[in-house]
Amino acid sequence: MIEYAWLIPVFPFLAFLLIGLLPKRTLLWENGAGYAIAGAGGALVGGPEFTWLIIGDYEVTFGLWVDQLTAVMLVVISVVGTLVVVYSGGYMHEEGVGRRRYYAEIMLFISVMYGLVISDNYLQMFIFWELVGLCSYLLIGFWYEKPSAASAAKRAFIVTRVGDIMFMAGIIILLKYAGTLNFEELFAQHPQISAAGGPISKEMLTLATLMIFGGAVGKSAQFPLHEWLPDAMEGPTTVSALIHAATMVKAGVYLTARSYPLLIQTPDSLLVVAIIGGVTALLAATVALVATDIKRVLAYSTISQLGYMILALGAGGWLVIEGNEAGGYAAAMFHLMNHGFFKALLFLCAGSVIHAVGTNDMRLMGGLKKHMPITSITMLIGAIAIAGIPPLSGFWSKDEVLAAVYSSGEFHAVFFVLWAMGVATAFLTAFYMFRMWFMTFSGEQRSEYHAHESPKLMTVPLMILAVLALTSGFALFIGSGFDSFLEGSIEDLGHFEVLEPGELAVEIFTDPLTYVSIAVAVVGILIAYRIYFMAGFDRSVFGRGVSGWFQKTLENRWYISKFYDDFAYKGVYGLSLEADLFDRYVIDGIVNGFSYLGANTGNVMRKAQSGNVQRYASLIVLGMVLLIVFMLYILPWGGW
Amino acid sequence: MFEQIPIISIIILLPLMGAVVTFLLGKYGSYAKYVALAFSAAALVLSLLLVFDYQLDPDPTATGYHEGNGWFDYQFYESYTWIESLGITYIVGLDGISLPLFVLTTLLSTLSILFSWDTKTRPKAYFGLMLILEVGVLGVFTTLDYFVFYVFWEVVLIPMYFMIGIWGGPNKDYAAIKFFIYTHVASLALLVGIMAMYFQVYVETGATSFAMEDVWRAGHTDFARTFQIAIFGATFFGFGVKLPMVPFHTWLPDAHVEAPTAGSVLLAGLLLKMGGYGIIRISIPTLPEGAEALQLLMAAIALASILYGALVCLAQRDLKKMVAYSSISHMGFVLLGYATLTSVGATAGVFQMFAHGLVTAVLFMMCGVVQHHCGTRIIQSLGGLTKKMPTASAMMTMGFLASLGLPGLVSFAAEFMVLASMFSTWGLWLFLPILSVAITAAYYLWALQRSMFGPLTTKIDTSKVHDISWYEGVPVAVLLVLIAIFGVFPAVIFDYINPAVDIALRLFGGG
Amino acid sequence: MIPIEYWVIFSSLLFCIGAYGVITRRNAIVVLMCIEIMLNAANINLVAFSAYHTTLHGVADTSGQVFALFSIAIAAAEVAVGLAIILSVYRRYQTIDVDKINILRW
Amino acid sequence: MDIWNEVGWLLPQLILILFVLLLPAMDYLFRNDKRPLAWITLVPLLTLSALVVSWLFFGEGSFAASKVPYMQVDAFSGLFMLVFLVVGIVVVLSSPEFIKKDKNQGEYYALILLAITGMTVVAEAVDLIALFVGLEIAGISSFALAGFRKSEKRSSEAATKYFIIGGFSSALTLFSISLFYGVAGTTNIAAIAGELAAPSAWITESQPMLLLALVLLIAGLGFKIAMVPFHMWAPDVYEGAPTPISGLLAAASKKMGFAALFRVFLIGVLAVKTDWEVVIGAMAIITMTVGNLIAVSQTNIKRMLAYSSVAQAGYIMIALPVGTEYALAGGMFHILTHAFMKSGAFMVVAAMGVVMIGEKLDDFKGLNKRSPFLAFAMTIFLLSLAGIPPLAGFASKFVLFSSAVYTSLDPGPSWLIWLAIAGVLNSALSLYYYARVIKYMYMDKGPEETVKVPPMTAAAIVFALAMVFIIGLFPDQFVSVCQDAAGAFPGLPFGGPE
Repeated sequence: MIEYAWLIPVFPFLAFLLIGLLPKRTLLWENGAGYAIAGAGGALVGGPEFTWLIIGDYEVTFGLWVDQLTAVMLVVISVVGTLVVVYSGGYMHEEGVGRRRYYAEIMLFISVMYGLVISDNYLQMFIFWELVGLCSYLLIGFWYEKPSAASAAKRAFIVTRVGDIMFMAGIIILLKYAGTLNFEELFAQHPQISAAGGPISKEMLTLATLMIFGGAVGKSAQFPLHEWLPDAMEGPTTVSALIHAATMVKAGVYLTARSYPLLIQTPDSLLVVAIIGGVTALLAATVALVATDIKRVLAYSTISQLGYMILALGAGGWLVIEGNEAGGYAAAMFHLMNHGFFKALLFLCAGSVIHAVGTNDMRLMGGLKKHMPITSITMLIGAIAIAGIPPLSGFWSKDEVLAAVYSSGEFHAVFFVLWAMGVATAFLTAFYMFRMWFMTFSGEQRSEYHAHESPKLMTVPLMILAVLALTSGFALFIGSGFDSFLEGSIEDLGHFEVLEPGELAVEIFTDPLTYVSIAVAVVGILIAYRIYFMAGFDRSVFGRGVSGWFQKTLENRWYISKFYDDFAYKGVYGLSLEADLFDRYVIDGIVNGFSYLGANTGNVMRKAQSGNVQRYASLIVLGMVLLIVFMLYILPWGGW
Repeated sequence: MFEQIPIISIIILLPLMGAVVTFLLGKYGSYAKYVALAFSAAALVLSLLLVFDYQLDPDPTATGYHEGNGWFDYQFYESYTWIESLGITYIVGLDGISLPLFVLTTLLSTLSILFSWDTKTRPKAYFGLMLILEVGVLGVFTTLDYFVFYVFWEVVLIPMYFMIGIWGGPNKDYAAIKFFIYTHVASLALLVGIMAMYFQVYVETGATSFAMEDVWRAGHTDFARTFQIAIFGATFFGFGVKLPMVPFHTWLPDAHVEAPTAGSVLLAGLLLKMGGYGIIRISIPTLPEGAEALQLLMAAIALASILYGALVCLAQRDLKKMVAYSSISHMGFVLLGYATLTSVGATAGVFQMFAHGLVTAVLFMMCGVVQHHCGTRIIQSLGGLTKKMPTASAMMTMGFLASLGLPGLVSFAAEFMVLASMFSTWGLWLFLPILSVAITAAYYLWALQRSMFGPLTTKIDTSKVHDISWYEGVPVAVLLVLIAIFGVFPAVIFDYINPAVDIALRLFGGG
Repeated sequence: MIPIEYWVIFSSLLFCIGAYGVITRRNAIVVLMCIEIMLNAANINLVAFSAYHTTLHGVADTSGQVFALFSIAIAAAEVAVGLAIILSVYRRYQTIDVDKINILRW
Repeated sequence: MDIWNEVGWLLPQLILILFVLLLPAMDYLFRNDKRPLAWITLVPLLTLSALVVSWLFFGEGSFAASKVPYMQVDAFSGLFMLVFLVVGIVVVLSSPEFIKKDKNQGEYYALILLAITGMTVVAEAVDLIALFVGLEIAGISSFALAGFRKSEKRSSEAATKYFIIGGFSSALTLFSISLFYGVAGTTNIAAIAGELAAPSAWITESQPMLLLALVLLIAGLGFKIAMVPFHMWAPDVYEGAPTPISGLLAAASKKMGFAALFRVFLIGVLAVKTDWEVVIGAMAIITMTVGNLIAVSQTNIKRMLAYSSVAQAGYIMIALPVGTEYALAGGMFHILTHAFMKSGAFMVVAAMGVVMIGEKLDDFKGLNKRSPFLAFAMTIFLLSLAGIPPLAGFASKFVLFSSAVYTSLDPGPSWLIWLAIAGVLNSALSLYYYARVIKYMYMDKGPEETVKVPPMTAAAIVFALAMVFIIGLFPDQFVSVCQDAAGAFPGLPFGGPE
């Protein structure tokens, strides 16, 4: 069975080819696409291998690598992918002919995303890594006539490419020292790889892992390369749900998790990972507080949650090294899965709202509850899940993340700080999610629109996702538990102690930290309720004094975006203009100077040719005199 | 299959005959394109057959196979004495380095001729010159005698001069003469280098031969170090200007901006490759100590070309000029690969030439399409063209993506390998060239955003703009398919290139 | 016997006078005459060196004198052609002032 | 036939002189159509060149050895003779149409033959007396030829200038010869070398005189080859003279100067260690550079070609300081190819004159439309002059420059490489103005009406064109003949590959 895993990406790819290249516009693209994914999702690992490239002694072979980590990703991609394609049937209905391009690109994306997670070496992964970036680019720019969409697509690609080149540098470093990029061969060398006398020095390995993590920073929108994700919301909401919430942005987390055998040899890198995760989580959550665009709130929320996962991985690495525990690692992937479901749900709900209202601006919504009951309820479920209220899925995973970070504080004090930031983030998350829900669904209608519930094609996927958001947390207790399942993928790294599901439940509910996180979530919801649901709160206080300054900063996204714009336009573009001028006037100027000399010296010299024959004769005499002088004086002086 | 036939000479002669026929058409000038297409297509078909006949693991005893003994292993080897008194022999042969470029030449020539299907002004001359250009380039890639090499090398200049000068844009006079003289100066440096090598061989061994192999045998171990450095400098300058390398690149943007599309395609697709080919075929194997001494210079120039070229691209307003500067940047990768003097790097360099040939042809063709349909290539005047020309837009997007090194398309493998070899040679200097990957993405996507996406432009009359014509679409489509195929299966070509490069670099100890 | 140097100095002076005349005189006929003076300066040299040959080189040699005869003949031909040319120039320009004959320049 | 035995070695000159005497008389035979005169003129030229070719290239029927110590028949003189004869053929072929309306056509052809006679004498001269006589025969005939169009102001002016400077230069040459005679006591070039090699007290004492003689000789012969700064007459004369005559001057008369220069310097003055290599080398570089630089700014094609031949003289001069057999062969090879391409280019201009197009650069605009043949021929000649392979000019420049490279490598002096580099850079510079003419012909718009090139002129051009291609593609034979010719000079180091 497992040898047919290569078929997973092939089906969607065939769908892509069919949709993209068949001339007739048939229904095939909608239904066929859905079925293709369903079929592919059903298929499950080594398959055909072929040599892609030979770099010196290393043969880059395309192969398959499927383990528990991959399985988690496959589940998320298949489920969310299928549902999003079905949902698109309703959501993109008005696009007409453009749907063909849409479905082709979506299919291509799903195909290469599968390819990414089943790759068995870094280079193959990098190839798919770039290709998902390409699909993201194409889909963000789906409405290319909108200048903002075209611009956002470009930004997304370029910013993630900055991460990608770091990833590439990391791969190159590994290739040189380890001589292979194959996961199996690379990880089999653990832990000798960086030991004294090993192929790679500690410093180089740290650099390599940091560079690889740099790829994750770009793709998973971590600080400081996170600003492309909110901009990417210019694409269709389905795209945001699939690519920018559930799957592609998780690729960075997946990459970090995949590189665990390398990362845990370099605690310094892990520390960087954890700090970047923590900072990102908090930073993005603060911006989400003031965002008024419903999709941007979700985008910042996504960044923040990705920060959680990265934080968990970073902290989890220390747990693996010092505590022989894989809790953080499992927590991150668990959160990844849960987040995939509830965030896709939230995005699709937002899409449903936007579909009905025709705007993204929450200030123009309100009171939608009565028009769109299914959407409002499913979205509420999503919001509760992300806020971390038990027993919905978000609670379980977020709690595991925070617990892991807290317990790694034992080994490095900075993790306590990061834990505190995580808790603060949990509070903020609960607050802004409910702010969003209240602003959208409760209260009075704030502008003219004729909203109605979305068609079945859209609401059914919402309901399915809502069920998953409600229940996926319980995966923790199925069989021998999610953690022990996932630990299978890093079992080589050491022997881990795994709790039985029952013991785990007991541990969770006897730990005071659990109640801390529940408490902050509830408080967050209540504050949002006070401010955005109950009447009579004067929100203008936020605009004054210190909080006014703070709000302005947040509205400007901590000026990070502006900084990048300035850097790009004034810095790089300015430099390029200078370079262009330099090229035109200095380098080419020298060339033209020579040609000017060549073309015009003659103009001066030929004036000597006055037409007067006696002038010529005197020049002959002068020439002879010069010759004599030359022979008698200059030559001996020159040493001849 | 071709053991008994002088197949390479036939392939070189085909376009020449085509050119003669074309010029003799008289008042039937409008049929020139059919003649040109027929002859170039015939050359293409033969060259493809030749690929299948090429032995990856040659049987040394078979006829037609030239026993290399450390020089290159050539197949389809032919040799005829030309000028006996000077030791000039017409020798042709193909190995893994020249074969891809050879096929690229026949391919791009055929496609360019098809692309120029609606040329109305002086078609006889136009298609005739294209064929002569093909002859010159084919000669450069196959000849194994310095003198003949130089002859073909110079023959290439003239048709290109005419193509720019007659069918060029508004500033064609300046561009044509600049191209002609600038590259001619470089050729002359090469000529001096060739003469010096020829005589040095005579001084040392008493043999008079312009055959590359003889010069190599006499020279690669025995030439004095200072001599090697000087001559490497001369030939490197000669080849480098063609490449082109910063700061001797300024002829290129001017030539491209003014040249007709097919001319640009051949210029960037083939002529630039001649420079890269010369370095790996002549400079490095024959003058190894020179190469070693000037290794850092090569690397510095390559880095400058890569980064500076990319940076200047960002500032361009003319789509075609941008693509032209991007060629400088991408050919910098070729040079960087060579500069490492490792098997990996040089193999990647050769592959990058092949890849760039395919990709840049697409880009220039798309610039031509835009020019043809919209009447301008100024990026600021364009916008939203996807609405009017969706197919063209898709093709252009794919071309740009291929050029910015998207994995799965042909350039990526080459660039990756160049960077990898760069790292093994110079360590963390890697971060300089790798930076250009981001800049490259930036200028391409920005240009795409401003020209193809966004609202439809109002600065030009778009009422008559329609999608790509068939004769423009077919060549681009063919190239895009090849770009995708070789992007997914790059090893196919590496199998050809790598053994030959290993021979070229065998003096440099390992890959 | 007069030292050979005297002859050489004399002929050189003559030669310089001729050259000076060619460069400065405006009249084409005078220029022509000055060229003749220069040729004759050379002839004097030839004859003188021939006459002093025994003194200078130990053997007699008359080829210098023969040469002088040749050059006199050549000078005559030159004068003939020269006068014809000056005549035709005079027809076209109505002057033989060499300063004024300068259509062809630059 | 005792008499015949005595004068057999003078056969070429005798034949030419015979026709020189016949032609003016013939003028009266052909009252209306004077073209047969050209055919008659071609008789000796073709016969003699056939003889020379069979002698030089196929080793059949060598010429009788000279009976006098003044002249010597060898491969060197044979090759130069061939050059003069061939240029004569080209010039004569394109003349009848050009001078159709002129009077005194018999004299015209007679003078051409006489000039060629003088040149052949120079080619064979091994004695300064013969050399001078030859120079003057050729010189005086060409003064007259330059002024052949008496009705034209420019022609008369050209003749005047040519005559004044020519006379002045021959005075310089003669004075120089007289000094050589005085110092060395002989006029035989080889004997002079012998004397100077083993200087007597007198020679040691008269070094200043020798220096003066040398400088005067450089100036006198420099005038013939249009070496800077003795070149000033050339553009004026080439422009003013009838175009075929400009061709004769540029392609043949200048080569005569080189024949003299090679003989005198490589045989005679080799022993005078006044370091003249450096001087000639510097002058070669100056000559080519100045010629090319001024050529760039010309607007008249004949002037442009004149400056271009100044520059070509600079290239050929490279052979002198290098001073090896191989260099000399290169120099002569370039002389040979230059004869074809430069005379060819002038004949194209002549043809344009015949069909009333004019000789300004602007007149070339759109020439391709008017006469594709002329445009193509001109393009090939110009590209060949610029040294673009596979044309003749490339082959000869290659041999020439490579001799400098070779000698600089072994045995030196190494500065010689700068001659090659200067030559190479100048070739690039020259491409600028050649390419501009090509641009005018093919890329610019001009008058549209087509013109018909007269058949004889066309034949001349086709002949030159064919030779440019043949020499370019199969230089083997020509190089070896040039090497044979250079081999006629005793005592030169070989300096090149066997």
